[in-house]
Amino acid sequence: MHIPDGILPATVCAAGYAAAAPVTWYSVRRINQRENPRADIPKASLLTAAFFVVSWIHIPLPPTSVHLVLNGLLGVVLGYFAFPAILIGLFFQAVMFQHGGLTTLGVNAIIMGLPALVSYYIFRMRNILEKKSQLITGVFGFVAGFAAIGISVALFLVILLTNIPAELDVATERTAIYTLALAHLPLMVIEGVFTGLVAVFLQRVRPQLLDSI
Amino acid sequence: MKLEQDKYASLDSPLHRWEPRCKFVGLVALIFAFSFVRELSMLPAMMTVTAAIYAISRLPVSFWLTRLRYPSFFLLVVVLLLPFLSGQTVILSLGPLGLRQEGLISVMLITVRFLCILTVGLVLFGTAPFLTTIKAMRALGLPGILTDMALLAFRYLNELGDDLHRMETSMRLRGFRQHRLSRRGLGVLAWLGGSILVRSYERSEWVYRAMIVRGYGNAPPPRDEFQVSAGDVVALVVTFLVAIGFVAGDILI
Amino acid sequence: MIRTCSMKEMMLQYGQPGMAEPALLVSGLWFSYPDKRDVLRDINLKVMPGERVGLIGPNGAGKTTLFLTVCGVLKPALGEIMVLGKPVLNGDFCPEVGLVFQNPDDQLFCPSVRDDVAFGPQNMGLSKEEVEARVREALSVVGGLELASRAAHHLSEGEKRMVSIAGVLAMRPQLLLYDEPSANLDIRSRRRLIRVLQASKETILIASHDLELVLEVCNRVVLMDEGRIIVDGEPRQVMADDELMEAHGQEKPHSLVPHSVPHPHYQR
Amino acid sequence: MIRTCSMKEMMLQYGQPGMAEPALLVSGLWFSYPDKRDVLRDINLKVMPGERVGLIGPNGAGKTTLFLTVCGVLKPALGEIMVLGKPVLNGDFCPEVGLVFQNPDDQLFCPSVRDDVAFGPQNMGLSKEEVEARVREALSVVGGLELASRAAHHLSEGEKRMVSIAGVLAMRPQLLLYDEPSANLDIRSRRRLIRVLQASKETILIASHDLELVLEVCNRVVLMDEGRIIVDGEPRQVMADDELMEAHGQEKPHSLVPHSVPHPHYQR
Ligand SMILES: Nc1ncnc2c1ncn2[C@@H]1O[C@H](COP(=O)(O)OP(=O)(O)OP(=O)(O)O)[C@@H](O)[C@H]1O
Ligand SMILES: Nc1ncnc2c1ncn2[C@@H]1O[C@H](COP(=O)(O)OP(=O)(O)OP(=O)(O)O)[C@@H](O)[C@H]1O
Ligand SMILES: [Mg+2]
Ligand SMILES: [Mg+2]
Repeated sequence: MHIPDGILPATVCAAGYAAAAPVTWYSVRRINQRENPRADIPKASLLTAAFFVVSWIHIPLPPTSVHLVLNGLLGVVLGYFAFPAILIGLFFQAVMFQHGGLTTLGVNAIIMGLPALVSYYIFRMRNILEKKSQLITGVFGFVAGFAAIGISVALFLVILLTNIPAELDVATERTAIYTLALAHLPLMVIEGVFTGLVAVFLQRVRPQLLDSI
Repeated sequence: MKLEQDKYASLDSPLHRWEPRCKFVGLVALIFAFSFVRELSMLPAMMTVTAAIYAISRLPVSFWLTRLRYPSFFLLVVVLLLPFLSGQTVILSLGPLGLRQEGLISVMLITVRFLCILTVGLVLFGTAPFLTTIKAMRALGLPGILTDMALLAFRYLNELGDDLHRMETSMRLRGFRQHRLSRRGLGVLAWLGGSILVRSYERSEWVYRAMIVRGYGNAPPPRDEFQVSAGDVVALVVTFLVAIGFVAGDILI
Repeated sequence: MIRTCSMKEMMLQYGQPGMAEPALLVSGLWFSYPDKRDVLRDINLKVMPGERVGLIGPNGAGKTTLFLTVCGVLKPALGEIMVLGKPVLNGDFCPEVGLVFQNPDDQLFCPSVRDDVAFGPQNMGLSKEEVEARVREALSVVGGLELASRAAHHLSEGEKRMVSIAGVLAMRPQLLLYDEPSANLDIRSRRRLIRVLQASKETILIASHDLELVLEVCNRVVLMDEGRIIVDGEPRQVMADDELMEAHGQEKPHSLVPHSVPHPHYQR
Repeated sequence: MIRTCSMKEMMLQYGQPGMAEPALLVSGLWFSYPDKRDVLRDINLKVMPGERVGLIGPNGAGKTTLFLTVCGVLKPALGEIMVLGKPVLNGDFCPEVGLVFQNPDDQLFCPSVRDDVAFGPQNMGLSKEEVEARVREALSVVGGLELASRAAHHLSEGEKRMVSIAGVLAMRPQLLLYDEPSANLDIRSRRRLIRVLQASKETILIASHDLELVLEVCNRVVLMDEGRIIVDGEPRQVMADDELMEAHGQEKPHSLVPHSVPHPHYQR
């Protein structure tokens, strides 16, 4: 779900960078406001690498298998570090696997990163509740994961289809977006369930991971 | 999995010798100029410049071909779909489908732009150790948090990848098979993913301790000293001119 | 008796008709990684049921690689592997062979110890009661019954080792492969491990740099170097051969040195 | 002479005026983790320059925790730590103390060997030339000069250990703390490590389960258990005390057992 080089007009690429810059700046500022920002850097870095690795796990979805995007989980675990983490992850992917692209890095960071921040806010609402049972954690995890990937898919399709040089009429375009989004529904559900399950696992085994950063 | 980024980083060529900061700025400018191109008539020039750069870099063609494997799926989709979707001028009808001229033109534009950008990107990151390039980006003013994170994440990527590989092997040896999507299967994979997160979190605590014991943050990070020669600057100016040429040419034509 | 190992000799030694089926029979095994050639070169090995074989050799000798081929994870370039008379096919799940990894963290990924020990039996399709029975049995063998409901990530190193062994035992393998089982253990946990190994009835292979442990547990030792089997014989005899041991980066274990020797250290 | 350790005694023993400043002086040290109380209880320890002290004790005795407090990573609840006469303050960077971590992977966080060894000196604010000189010096001490441009994750276990030691040596610490330095090493690399340790001129503390190593390198041994120092004395004497060793989960090393003893193992 990464937009490659060459397909978007230069203006859109530039707009992507222009949008990603302030979000990065804001995230870095929030990180620097902590009492000891340095202490979290190794944590965030290793978790960034870990997310990269976890996204290599094959999830069977006959007849093929899929890789998860996990930007919702990333937001849940990393909070404000999520945006820089995604930026770095996308950069590695572009450079090492030619997945995504250098000119589209900003656009892709927005597509993946903004929803991650949204899911961070969603999951943080869990803190309002007194009791954090596994069920509650699971439900919040599901919603966070589902919402993040859902928003990503929507952003991706809108940006791609409105910029593709096909002169489609508005109605066709809208239908295409709806159909393609619907086709992603199973993937969104799997992402949500997976995010919920991991959140429950973390709460059982290392609850600090869910509220440390 | 192996990261083969640095396989040809120690070859010797003008591009390998180009000062990393100048190279970064120059080639990135060129990449963006390429993404600006919308005129068919600019494509030959673009391909010539790209081919010249790749030739000068002395990177083997096999490297380029292996790197193309991943994104070729995307190219295929574009090539197969766009000519039928885009434009009005049907030049060939195949039953209900019409091959359209505008679509073919945009396929060519997209494909060439894509390949040229990818190739220049390969040269940019393939002609110096990846770390040197990141340090050059730091020297160019990328925020410290981002470079520190990138360097650390890069360092542990292999380590964690090996962890995952061993864990998957141990699961397989205990009979875990994942042919179908099942509730239990997804749960087990979530445990696997969660375990990777927990392991890296715990390791990060030790890494942090090891860092502060050796004075992390005590002194500002060293200024990476890159030596800029006159030749580096000339190459940068030339690349800039080429990049401007593409943008101007595209606007004027 | 120390001898360089050849297939013919082994055949003569064990291969008479009427003898029990070998637990493991490896013949003419060659293996290469894509980026490293000939990591195993013509390995021939026959292990009879009930034997306890120590596999020693320097880093990179190919011990771990041999284990991974034996349990079907890696596909040999040449050669054959038979476990209890059945050929091991690459990629097949073979519950007769159990592998205990060097790092228990690679093996413990379930949220609780019970889940983890039950993982193998569940994958074998056993009933719920049967799984539960296997879990209790395996945990009691390693003395870890009271750990069942703990989270695996919170155990001490020694406990983790015991649980990871239980996870393999619960599948009732006939042939057990231990990769550096005493790594990272303190003296008490190591002693407990030695007891468990000594009491086990399965056929076992132990790859280890801990020669004292091999000496205490094994009745046969195989020395590997650079992908070959150099020697195969009685542990005390092999390890007492200074020249051989030093040539392959080993040291005679202290327990085989007849007298307490003075060590060069500063005396206050 | 085996003795339980008390501050007064130590003062009497070393504390006369005119003697050199102790390299390390720990007095009345208590430490708790948020979720684990009294991990260190009233630790008193005085180490003179040039001494080589082995720190032994079962898992969880508090050896690693003691090291982390000594180098200022953890803040003690009570007590004082002086290194070369200067108090160690929590959070302060104290290049006089070097800690070699148990797992080299944790310590080699820089992508290349050269970057890693240079990390400490750079943070000390040294000039570029000085840093480069230190890197060469430290790498040559451990015999790893040719590794400089390699990536950290492609090294063998033994090489990783040597590079992580070089990274600490490059800061020229007066006091070196080694946490289980022989863990995961094969016999050849362990021997190389012992040579490096024996040749080092700094004051060193070594926490280890490898008693043979402690015996070869150290001239003094401290036995810890449950956060206390149980005994402090001459290595061969402490380790020869079967009763004491067994009470604290240790085993007399084989090299101190006078004769080769038969081991209970199945004879073919
Ligand atoms: N995945 C791999 N790809 C390429 N080479 C490998 C791989 N795994 C191991 N090797 C190489 O194969 C050789 C044998 O490795 P192996 O791990 O089997 O040795 P070992 O005897 O188990 O050593 P150790 O005592 O360090 O565990 C080594 O030279 C190693 O570098
Ligand atoms: N971060 C932590 N939080 C809570 N408890 C901890 C933490 N680190 C260690 N402990 C506990 O403190 C005690 C002492 O641990 P420490 O690591 O110092 O022991 P050690 O003597 O180094 O043991 P080992 O031989 O296993 O390395 C143990 O009981 C351990 O479980
Ligand atoms: Mg091995
Ligand atoms: Mg310790």
